[in-house]
Amino acid sequence: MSTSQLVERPDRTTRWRLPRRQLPVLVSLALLLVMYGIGVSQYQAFSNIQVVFNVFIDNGFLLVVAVGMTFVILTGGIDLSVGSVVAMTAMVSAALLRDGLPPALVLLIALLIGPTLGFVMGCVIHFFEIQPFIVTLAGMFFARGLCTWISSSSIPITDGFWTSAAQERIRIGENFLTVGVLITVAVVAVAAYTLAYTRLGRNVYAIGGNPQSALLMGLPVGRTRIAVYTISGLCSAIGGILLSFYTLSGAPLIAVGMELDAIAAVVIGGTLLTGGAGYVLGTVLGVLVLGVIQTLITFDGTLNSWWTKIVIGGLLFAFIVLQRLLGFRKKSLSTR
Amino acid sequence: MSGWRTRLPAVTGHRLFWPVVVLVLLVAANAIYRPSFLTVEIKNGHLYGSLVDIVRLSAPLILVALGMTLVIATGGIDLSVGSVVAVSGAVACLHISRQPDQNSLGGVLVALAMAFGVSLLLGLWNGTLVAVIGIQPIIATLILMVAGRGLAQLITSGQIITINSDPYRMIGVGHVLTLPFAIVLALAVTLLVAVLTRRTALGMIVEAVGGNAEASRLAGIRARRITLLAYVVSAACAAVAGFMMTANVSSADGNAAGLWVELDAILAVVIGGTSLAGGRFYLGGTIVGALLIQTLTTSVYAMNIDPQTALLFKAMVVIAVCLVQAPAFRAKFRRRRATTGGPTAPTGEQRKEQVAA
Amino acid sequence: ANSDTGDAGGAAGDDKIVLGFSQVGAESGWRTANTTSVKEAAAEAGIELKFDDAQQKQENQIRAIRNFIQQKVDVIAFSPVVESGWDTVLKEAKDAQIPVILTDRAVDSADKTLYKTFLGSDFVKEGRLSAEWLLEETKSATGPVNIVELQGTTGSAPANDRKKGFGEAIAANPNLKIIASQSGDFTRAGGKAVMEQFLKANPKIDVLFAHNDDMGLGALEAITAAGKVPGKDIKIITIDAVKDGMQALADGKFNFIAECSPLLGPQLMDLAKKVHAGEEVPARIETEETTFTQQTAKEALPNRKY
Amino acid sequence: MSDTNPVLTMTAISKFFPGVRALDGVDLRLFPGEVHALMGENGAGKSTLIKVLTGVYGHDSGSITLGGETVSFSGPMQATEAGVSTVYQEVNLCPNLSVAENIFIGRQPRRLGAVRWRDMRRRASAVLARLNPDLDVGELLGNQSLAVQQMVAIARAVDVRARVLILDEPTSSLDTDEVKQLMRIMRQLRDEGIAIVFVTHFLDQVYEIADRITVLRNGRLVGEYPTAELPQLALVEKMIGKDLDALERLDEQAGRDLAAVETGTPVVEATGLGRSGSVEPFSLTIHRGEVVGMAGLLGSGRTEAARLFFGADRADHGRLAVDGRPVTIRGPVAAIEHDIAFCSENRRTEGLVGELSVRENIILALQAARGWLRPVPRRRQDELVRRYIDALSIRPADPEMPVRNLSGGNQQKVVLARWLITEPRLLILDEPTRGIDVGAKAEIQRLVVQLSDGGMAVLFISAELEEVLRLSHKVAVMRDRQLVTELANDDDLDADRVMRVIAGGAEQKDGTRQ
Ligand SMILES: Nc1ncnc2c1ncn2[C@@H]1O[C@H](COP(=O)(O)OP(=O)(O)OP(=O)(O)O)[C@@H](O)[C@H]1O
Ligand SMILES: Nc1ncnc2c1ncn2[C@@H]1O[C@H](COP(=O)(O)OP(=O)(O)OP(=O)(O)O)[C@@H](O)[C@H]1O
Ligand SMILES: [Mg+2]
Ligand SMILES: [Mg+2]
Repeated sequence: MSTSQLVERPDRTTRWRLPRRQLPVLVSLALLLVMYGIGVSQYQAFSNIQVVFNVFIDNGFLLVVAVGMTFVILTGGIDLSVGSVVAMTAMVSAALLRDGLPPALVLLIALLIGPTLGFVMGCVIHFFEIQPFIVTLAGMFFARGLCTWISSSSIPITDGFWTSAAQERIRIGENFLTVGVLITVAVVAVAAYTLAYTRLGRNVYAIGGNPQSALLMGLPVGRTRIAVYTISGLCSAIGGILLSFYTLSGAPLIAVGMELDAIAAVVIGGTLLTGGAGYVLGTVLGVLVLGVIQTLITFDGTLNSWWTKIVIGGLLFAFIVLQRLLGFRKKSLSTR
Repeated sequence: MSGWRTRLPAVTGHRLFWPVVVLVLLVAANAIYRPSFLTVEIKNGHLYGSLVDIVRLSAPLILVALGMTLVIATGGIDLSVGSVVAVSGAVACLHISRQPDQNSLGGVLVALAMAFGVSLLLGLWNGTLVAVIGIQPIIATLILMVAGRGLAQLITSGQIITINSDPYRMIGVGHVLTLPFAIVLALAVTLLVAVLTRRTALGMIVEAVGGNAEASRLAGIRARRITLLAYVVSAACAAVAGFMMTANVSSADGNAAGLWVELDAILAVVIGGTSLAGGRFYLGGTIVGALLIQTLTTSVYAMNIDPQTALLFKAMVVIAVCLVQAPAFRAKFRRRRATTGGPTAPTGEQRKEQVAA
Repeated sequence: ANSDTGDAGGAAGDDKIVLGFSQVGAESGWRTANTTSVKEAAAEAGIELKFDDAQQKQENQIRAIRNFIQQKVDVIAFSPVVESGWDTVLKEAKDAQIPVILTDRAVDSADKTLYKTFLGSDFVKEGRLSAEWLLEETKSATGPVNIVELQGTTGSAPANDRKKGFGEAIAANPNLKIIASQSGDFTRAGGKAVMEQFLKANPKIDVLFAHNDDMGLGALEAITAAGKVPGKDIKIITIDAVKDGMQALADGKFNFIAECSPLLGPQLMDLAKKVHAGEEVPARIETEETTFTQQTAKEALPNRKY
Repeated sequence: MSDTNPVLTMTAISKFFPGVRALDGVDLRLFPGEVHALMGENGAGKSTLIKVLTGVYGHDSGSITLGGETVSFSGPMQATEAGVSTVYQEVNLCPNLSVAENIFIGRQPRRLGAVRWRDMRRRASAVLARLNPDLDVGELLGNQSLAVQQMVAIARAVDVRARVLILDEPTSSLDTDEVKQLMRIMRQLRDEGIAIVFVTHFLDQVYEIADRITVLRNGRLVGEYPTAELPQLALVEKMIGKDLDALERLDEQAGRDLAAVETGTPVVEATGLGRSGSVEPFSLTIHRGEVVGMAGLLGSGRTEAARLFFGADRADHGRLAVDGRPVTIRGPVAAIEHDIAFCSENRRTEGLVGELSVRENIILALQAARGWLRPVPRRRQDELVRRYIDALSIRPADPEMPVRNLSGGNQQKVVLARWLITEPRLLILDEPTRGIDVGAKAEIQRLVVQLSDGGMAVLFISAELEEVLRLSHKVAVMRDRQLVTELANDDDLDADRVMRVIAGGAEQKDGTRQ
């Protein structure tokens, strides 16, 4: 009955290993540069710095939304409501401004609605253990329904604060950025910091790695889970404000399908949908990839509607397969 | 009496109890709004009535959702079904529209075969990306979701192809033995899938792969092949749904056919009790889910709910279904009831234990 | 010609005019015909076309316009997805001295100098024309006339405007009543599904007003299946006049179509040349459109292009 | 000791799962400064009792007091905050985080709210150094072996310095040295006044460290005894509720006759089989009715070598012959076709499909081999499953129970049953007795003997040398991912000699067969 087990442990330093964790992000970056290079070599105007700036200007709100989505996906969840929440925020802002509320108050209200909805969805997901897909799908219907309920046609924004925020150009030499881009950069920075340096951020990764373990390790699983949906709601709300800057209006049908773009950006950026692995920087790259694909197609200017779709699909395919082949040689650790 | 006591919790505790209750409530609400909602009559030798419409219109959704159930059971998801619907309808209608005699059965069959073949290829494509190359399903199928619709429009040149073919129309609006053919077809496919999965070992094998792919591989299951197969089946189901949808209006609209059907299908699957994480799947549940969703849509029309608020209505019902169906929600409800008397049932904790398992 | 070398606002004639055109998408047969018309007209007029498809997203369209500005095209034209929200990017175009032409749909900018002209149909008018025909038809009717309406996609400009135009005009006759109005999403399947329920809910429907032909065609099937005769038992009014719709009208299944012509191409190229040359153009140019009854449809059908 | 007040008491705890009474009126008293062993067979309710304590499960009746106050934790977070620190049975950590983070997550060192990574890594190294000196704490945990993961879990729990420390089978994957380290730390903590609950199936370890023992059987409390007053034999009898003849008999069987089996063509013959980056090429033959033991340190490559036989990983060197005929094994499917079976050491990730029932898990491999078109008839399934539930005494004996609800040891038996019903000719067992109670361990050992007597070839991997020596005809020793030697299990082979070989002693040359 005795157990004499074995002594000593061999030196394990000889084992071959790769810095796998950051690799997908690096590969994305490299492929993005290649794509940009192709654009520059094909179209002269592509080399303007302003083209790069435009990618940021035109995708800022998507980026902010995708950053929020990154939090959710890192926990292994998903948030389908983002597109509708973006539209709802823009719609509510436009409607309130039209009714003559002061811009500061409008901003406050608009920035509260998204997180509140996110919070409620998070609570439902956590306490009633309903799958995030369904809860956020209901949230998506709800927010979109609210948009058309507020107004079935678009509402222009004429408020002075909004217009100046929208049309202010921050000159950098010949080129310019918008206020929206600065806000976007700030959101990205805060998000990256949160994920890397706060307990909340690290708990997000832990839950994505293995929720049961996280629970048994005594981490605040429920609180964190609710927090990520709230954060996603907040990001969507900020995205909605940015979009209302961008379009100076609220339209009930805007940002339809944005959730798919956001999810695509997050995943292209190397984040695992099962959760637990990924970076905000990857998401930034993912959004840029989508933006550059769109820009390439516009610059080309010969594709008709269906070819546009097919080419977008084809470029996505090429990018993802290349990333896959270069990035993960071995099946990356699955944490189902 | 005692039989009642023991059977009642078994019924209310059943996975499908609450979705069915909500379904019945929806129908009841419609009936109150307009009593003739429940009327089913024979008109021109066909069954005719709102209820028949609901079942007929949910036939394509049932098909798509069946395929989706298998994909989800393997732990995946298929966003491209809507595009496959559009492509299959487009190919079939294009071929028929080029026939000198659109009513020739042979021509229609060739068209169906061609469209079915193309769809299988699309399914194979999805399956390859997921199972062989190892791309995450949502992204792998997103590619085809975007490109496939482009493909459908390419096939139709962006136009709506109108056809005038009685055999083809049959698929969408025809009748056999007073029953709409679409219902019969959906029923047949359902039976086929049910037999294929439950009378053979396929169902269990799919569940094993979805539950733990690596363990299944080590148990000698060709997990990749099964995953691939699921996507092919999903595309095949979507193809038939595509025939139905285009035959319903005798025209192929590359842009609108099957738009957002993937969301409805996923919703149906989840309402039916299949987890998006993969593993156990429930075909019966999926069908109830699909019926529920179609009833919801039809209710909006039938009760003439203002289109501006229709989405809010839909959101409310979806939330209600999910809440009432969630074991955790019911457990909370039950506990409260239990404290005010009545025996404590030691259930409801199931979910929590799964978390800890 | 290389678009990159053409400088903004440069003298006409030294090079091919480059026109950047941003289309809404390809969401309907109407839209596709519109795209084809623009492309063909551009080729014919010797204008280099930079075509972009926005996939029904305003974001994409704004992006496309920005990129046109970067590429320094000579003229920008676009069919806005929604009415509002264009000021910022149009200002950028104005600063880059690139003239802008709107097609098909209007924008609601207060600043009318942001674009040169708007070429397109008047949706409100289309709704009104439909109503006027109906008023004429039902002049002698004594009892109430029950109308059901199939709306376009909720929130879209054509749906809003056609509903508005129609609704306002029929107010002239208190007998006319819209008893049900529901969105059919501009699709045949939608039109059919909604109409099926309309038919079951309302024993007496006299008139169907559909915001486009496709929904009308879908509804047609539902009406037939319910054992009623379209065009007789239920009068059908639609908008657009695409080929299938015209056929139905000629066959006596529809009763009236208000045309909404997608063939804007030649007019657009004309305008592009004019604004590029710096000529003044009227701020609003309506598409040449007409209406069709069963009789006129029969005559027009053989030479319809779309 | 008992004159002080208990720090923790659990009184009359009952816990029902649908269809299972996991705990029925169980008491547990825990005093500061003691190591308290919680003993019982697989499925006795040990892990459940612990999970009830920390609030993972609610309990149906009974009460818990901690430090004199009645408590009822809603979850592990509350329990941790109240000073109850736990290592659960199945290693519960996050594979996607680094080792350091796994130790510190939830209580990372911070400055102004920002996690101080460098500080954390330094402290993690310090904590781990007490258990295992050479480990890069920046590595992903998922890349580490089960043993390392178990140590990380222990390090995490130990570092908290709680009032109560609970260790549910912490040593199942550890080697002797690591166990020693752990014991040292446990003593140290005990001396600091911490109360420790210790669950293990290794009786030696219990007698080495425990002050008192609580025994559970079938969810009921058998009793609480001071270790000194309960002889080992009596303990086992209390645990299994019957006497121990069966176990004794097996002990005699040590040393088996190699010559008797080594005739004819080997069932499997590996020549220069290897996989770059994982196992150096090695040769090994296994005959009909032969049990080949594999010994070696943790991480020496036993598992990886075994996986090559089964095609779980594909070999890139060498050849494999079955019955003398060369075969290519591309994957498990091919291996199974050649009647090879493989019981993975990692039952949770590589063995079971948690959601499926016991029945489905058991017939999975058989069904896979038949193909999906030919389902195993339901009657035959029931019969097979019933037979093996009985043979391996899987508890609860309900074939329709989802396998994830079974206790750890019973899950292991399910995996074993899966392979036994395929009637393989070569059965590869990787740590089949890990986490299994004494009784069941003896059952499994007897089963191995029985199967090999019946002609089955067995490749037996275990961290317990006694077990290997008792069962095998010959022992293959691995070191540093090389097969260094094969030792015939004759009379002069003993644990000491094997250990010398493993340690790289002189034996290597002259000890080689032939
Ligand atoms: N979540 C659950 N649902 C249903 N039954 C369960 C669940 N968890 C445990 N059980 C049952 O409770 C009983 C006690 O299990 P427990 O895990 O406590 O055993 P154990 O003493 O830890 O055994 P082992 O030594 O094998 O780990 C077993 O019969 C088991 O099947
Ligand atoms: N140097 C190392 N660095 C990281 N991981 C290692 C190292 N050596 C071994 N491992 C891990 O340990 C696991 C077990 O090692 P292996 O299968 O080679 O040994 P084993 O003798 O079966 O040990 P065990 O008893 O732990 O199963 C391997 O799968 C590998 O992931
Ligand atoms: Mg246990
Ligand atoms: Mg091992």
